[in-house]
Amino acid sequence: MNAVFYLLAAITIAGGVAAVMLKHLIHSALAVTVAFAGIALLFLQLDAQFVGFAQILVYIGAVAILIVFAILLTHGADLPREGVFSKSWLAGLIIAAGVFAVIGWAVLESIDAVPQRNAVFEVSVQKIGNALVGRYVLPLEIVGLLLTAATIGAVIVAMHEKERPR
Amino acid sequence: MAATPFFANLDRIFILLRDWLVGFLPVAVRPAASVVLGVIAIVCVFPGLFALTTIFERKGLGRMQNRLGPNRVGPFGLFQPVADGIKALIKEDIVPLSANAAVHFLAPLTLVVAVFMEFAVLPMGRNMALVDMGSGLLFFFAMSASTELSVFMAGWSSRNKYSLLGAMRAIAQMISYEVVLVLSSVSVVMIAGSLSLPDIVNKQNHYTHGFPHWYIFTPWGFAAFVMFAIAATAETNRSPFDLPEGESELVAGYHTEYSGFKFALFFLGEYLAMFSVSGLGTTLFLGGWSAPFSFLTFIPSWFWFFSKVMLSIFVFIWMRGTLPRLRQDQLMNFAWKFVLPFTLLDLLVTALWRILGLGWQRWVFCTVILVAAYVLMGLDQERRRHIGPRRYRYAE
Amino acid sequence: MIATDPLLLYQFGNVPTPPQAWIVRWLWLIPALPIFSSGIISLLKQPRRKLASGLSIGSLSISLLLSLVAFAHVVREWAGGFPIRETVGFTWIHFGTSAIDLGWVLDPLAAIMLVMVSFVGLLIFIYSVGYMAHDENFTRFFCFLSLFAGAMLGVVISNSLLLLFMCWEIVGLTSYLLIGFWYQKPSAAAAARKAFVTTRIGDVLFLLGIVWLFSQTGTLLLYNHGVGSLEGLALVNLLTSHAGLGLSAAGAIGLLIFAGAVGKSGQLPLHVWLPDAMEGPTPVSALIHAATMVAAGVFLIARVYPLMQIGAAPGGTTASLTVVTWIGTATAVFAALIAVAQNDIKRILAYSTISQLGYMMAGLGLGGVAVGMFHLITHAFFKALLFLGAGSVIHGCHEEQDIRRMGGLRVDMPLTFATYAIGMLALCGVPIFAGFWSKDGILEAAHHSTAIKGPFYLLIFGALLTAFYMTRQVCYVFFGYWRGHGTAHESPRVMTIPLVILALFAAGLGFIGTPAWPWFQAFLENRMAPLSLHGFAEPGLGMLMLTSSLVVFLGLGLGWRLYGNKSPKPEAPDALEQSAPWMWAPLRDRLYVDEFYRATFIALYAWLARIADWFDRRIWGGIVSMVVWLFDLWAKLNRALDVYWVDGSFDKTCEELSNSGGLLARVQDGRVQDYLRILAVAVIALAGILIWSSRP
Amino acid sequence: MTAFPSPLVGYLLVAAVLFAIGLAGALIRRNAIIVLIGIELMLNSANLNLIAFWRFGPHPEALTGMMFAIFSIAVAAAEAAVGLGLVISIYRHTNTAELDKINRLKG
Repeated sequence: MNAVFYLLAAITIAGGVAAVMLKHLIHSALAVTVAFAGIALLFLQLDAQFVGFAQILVYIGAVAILIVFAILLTHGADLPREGVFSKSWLAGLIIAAGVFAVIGWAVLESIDAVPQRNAVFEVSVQKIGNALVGRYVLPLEIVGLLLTAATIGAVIVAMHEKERPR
Repeated sequence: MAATPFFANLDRIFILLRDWLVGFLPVAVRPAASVVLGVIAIVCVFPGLFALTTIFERKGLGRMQNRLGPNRVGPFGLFQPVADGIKALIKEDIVPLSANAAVHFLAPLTLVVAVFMEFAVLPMGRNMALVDMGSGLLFFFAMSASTELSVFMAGWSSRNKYSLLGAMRAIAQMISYEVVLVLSSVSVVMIAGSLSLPDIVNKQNHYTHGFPHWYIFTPWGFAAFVMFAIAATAETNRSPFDLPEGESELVAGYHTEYSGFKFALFFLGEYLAMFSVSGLGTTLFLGGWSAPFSFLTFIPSWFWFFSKVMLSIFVFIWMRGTLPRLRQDQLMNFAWKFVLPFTLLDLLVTALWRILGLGWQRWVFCTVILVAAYVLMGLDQERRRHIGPRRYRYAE
Repeated sequence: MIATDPLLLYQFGNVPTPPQAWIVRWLWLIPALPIFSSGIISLLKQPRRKLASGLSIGSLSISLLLSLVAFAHVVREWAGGFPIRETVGFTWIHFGTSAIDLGWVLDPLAAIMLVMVSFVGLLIFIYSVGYMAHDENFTRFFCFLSLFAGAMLGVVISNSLLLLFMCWEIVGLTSYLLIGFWYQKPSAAAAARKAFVTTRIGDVLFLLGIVWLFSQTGTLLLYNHGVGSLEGLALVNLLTSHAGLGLSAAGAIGLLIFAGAVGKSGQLPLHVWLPDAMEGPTPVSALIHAATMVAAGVFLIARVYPLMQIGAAPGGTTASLTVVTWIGTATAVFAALIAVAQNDIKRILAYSTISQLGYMMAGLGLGGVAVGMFHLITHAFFKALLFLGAGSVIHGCHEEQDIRRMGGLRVDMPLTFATYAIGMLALCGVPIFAGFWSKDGILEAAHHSTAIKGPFYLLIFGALLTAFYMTRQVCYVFFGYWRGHGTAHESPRVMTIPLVILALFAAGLGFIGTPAWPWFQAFLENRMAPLSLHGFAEPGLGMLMLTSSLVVFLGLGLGWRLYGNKSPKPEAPDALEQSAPWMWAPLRDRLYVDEFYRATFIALYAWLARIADWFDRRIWGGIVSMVVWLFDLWAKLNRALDVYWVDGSFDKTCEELSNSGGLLARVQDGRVQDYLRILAVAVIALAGILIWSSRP
Repeated sequence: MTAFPSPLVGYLLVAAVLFAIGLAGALIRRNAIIVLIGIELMLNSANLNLIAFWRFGPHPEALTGMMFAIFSIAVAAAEAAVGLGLVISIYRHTNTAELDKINRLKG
């Protein structure tokens, strides 16, 4: 526990809150990017270099871009007249708070049981690679299949429908 | 040829300089101070190089187009960048009224910062990488992927249709070619077995009969390098892939609404991206800081690195002087129907190269497969080329 | 990849692997190239004929070149006194603690077969270009043919029974596809099915043998530097474990594997598919059903010969080898008998093939690998020659296959006649032709066998019959005058050139295995072969050769006496039928084997099927219809109840239900966020309960 | 600064907060894209948990948590692509990306 952690946690949470609360969708998207970056930095703080950079590459480099593209393609940049929050926003907020309470409760309940290992485990990219094509090769294949399916699916879903003859 | 102490010291001169400077400080802050010094060096050297390159480019382009280029400021116009810099600094900073001021302000900053980060992992000489990360290559790509968002921020916040269109084009193009950029680098990773850039250079720093083991001198490496070069050109929005700022269509693309120092930052970011991607290409395929012949190893490693980078920059400029601009659909078709499949095939060929082990067979097989694929795919592209109405499916 | 030289391994223990000749490491290319080209051809469209045939011929030519290099390599090692069996292995699948290894082997057996298969195959490929020129499915034909050649070469080089079995099954599949190539003909489709099912019977037993062998030895590699299943300790263990019926495990496994060979090589009693297989195009008959695939059975026995031979006293024999001998002998005579009374030119050759395969099996059983394999190689050449000649004849006579409707072709088709005659002489075993030396080797082995004498006399009788039926066929086809329709014409160059090449080999190939210079036998058995005329001076050999030549000439004379230059009308009864009708009828009807199968096995199956059908209809069907009736009754009762009693109250209930349903439906309102909200509430509840209940 | 008995608890609480924020975003906003953003946040907080447990857990050499995080990132990318594709497609059909107005399966 040190200052860096608190700083990063603050940035991440602030980014998340801003993403959820900001009226403007593009601002939300940019704010969520901050949250993504914060999480990536938290990963680095946890000595998970590879995952951290992968997080930046995937989330900031791809998902954030996808989100802004989607916003522009759905004309989401224009503010809606009815307001941005749904009618039942209060219930949603209460439920989210409830979930947080339950998770926090669970964490604090198990404070004595949580592991205490502090030694740093050096993980090299080679080890990750070997694990990926060794013990985890089946999940890797499945993820490959999933990504292929998702690519094709996304293209088909977002493709123009052929104009029907009238 | 054994390196004499003089040349060895020359090779390490920057490291020695740093250690000397750090030596004045208390022990506790020395590690931090040496990092700071490295950062300062990068932040100073590359913008300087940028200034040099602008004049170099303008003069060179002038030669190619049979004109003189700038020749008013200083001898042979050499102080032109200084004049330009001063002009950019003192110009009025105009922000459009309807622009989203905060985002408009942040866009060039994040761009330049992300691009500067890329230099952190490049080994610019023997033991001259600022940080030797295990996953340095991934870091590089993570940073270069972050620049896309800055481009979007610039384009969107300007509230200008040309800016937005330019940004969308740029992002579509960068995403398309980034895939190729990453995949063509992966083939190097497969052979080198490391994501660490200094490691990759060390793997190439061997000589047989005086010739280096650079990856460009293998069939897969050559193919990957060509694909990498194409993707790098597109990634940096350079001609012939400079549609995002095609001035005849879009005024100037996503930085239309920028002026003064912010514009200069974009300009700087663009050239820095060019340097960094050249540096990466040099590191991955051209042996980084290693000398081209074993009898030249006495020359300092940083000299080789920077000469190779400058050589790539010259190729960039040369292409700009030679090739006309592509159309958006051509660009996309080229990326997805030729470059990407070929890069994927090259990955397979790299795997084959690795499986076949030492021997003459792998040279024959890999070369034959790649050449055959290139010819067949080229013929296919040639056949599909037809003149007809344009279809814009990606930007509307 | 495991790549070690066994000799060095023995000397120094686990030494760093010495370099292996590149041809051994790249041996897999030989089968891989044709298979690869087959894959490419399968993607081609129908009109790309040139490309298809070019691809398959080109790939097989490269395979042939590589095979020659491999052969030269083995010969060089042999001449230099180095170990001549080199293997390359790799692990295919791990499961638990055991693994399945695959691999290939280069030894004299494989080298010879490689050269033979690729060479004969190449000639037949070239021939097919002419023969199939007008077929609309030309590309498909070459696709199958290439696949076959690749798989057959795979059988030859595999060092693992599993790999061998895979290739073996691909070979069977392509055989099926090619027999049924003209599937529009019902007879072709039926023949393909028959071939597939019949060989499957043998293959199931073969697979059992493989599994048994794996469970006994824990490896499927045949040779693996002393720990393969055919080497050293594994073999001894197999010999000492008993399998019942007085057989050792080695013998029983050997017999199971032999069952596979019986199916593939058309041995009695599974020979019935081979004559029918002649429905396929003639090049297919030549390549698959004469020269290579059917010989795969013989090759398989030669490959696992140690399994059969282990436990035999010097000069003695084992139970499994005796079985092989007797089945081979019986097949040889039996098929020769049937061949005497057939009228279809290809069918005669088919029975002749069965008969010769019987000779090979008998040779394996009596005299060892070299004797059987020598006959296999010579037979491959002259039988391919005969089949291609027959194809040329059929082509020239406008697809006529009945020998009674031919005649006098020696004038119209001189080249075909000359080559066919050479093939026929080689098959009959006329001295100095290839068949003479190889058949003589088998007879000599039979003569020397001290344990059993029966096969010798039977095989001599078979030789007589062979000469007789071949003379009969040649007389019908090439002598007399033309009895068919239209005019016959000589075939194109692309078909006759392979004939000439094959004829050269059919005439001269025997000289690599004469008693004076038994190079072939020595090569296979890894000893030196001096050239000395003393080979002929072996006691009894001269006598034996004289006897067999006499028998052959007797057969030739008999045939000429009955059929020479007669040209009977196509409808007229056969000369033999006139002189011995009681013998003719059963022979013409192929000794009723098909009828016997139809009356027994097939009838049994039909009967079982009928019983099952009856059960279905009567017993199960009856039960089902009773249940149906009961339900029907129940439904009728219910309906009455409903209409008169329940409906009123039910309507009311429905109304209530619909109202409450409407209430519930409000939960499912199509709003995603509401679902998510409910989900989250449920999570809170469940997690709360969980934590609460797990509190200490 | 030892507010927590173990650093792990700090990371877990940050993850919990992020998860709650993501859930809140998914529940209270009307725009489908924000809902997707919220879901991404939740996935990220789960990743944070995985990595934190990997870092402080007893068997880091097995790399289990890290592998889970890597796969989770890959799956999340696929999810984002398909999800946003769906949103765009729905927008084309109904001309809105507001979830309140999209409550019918019929287009």
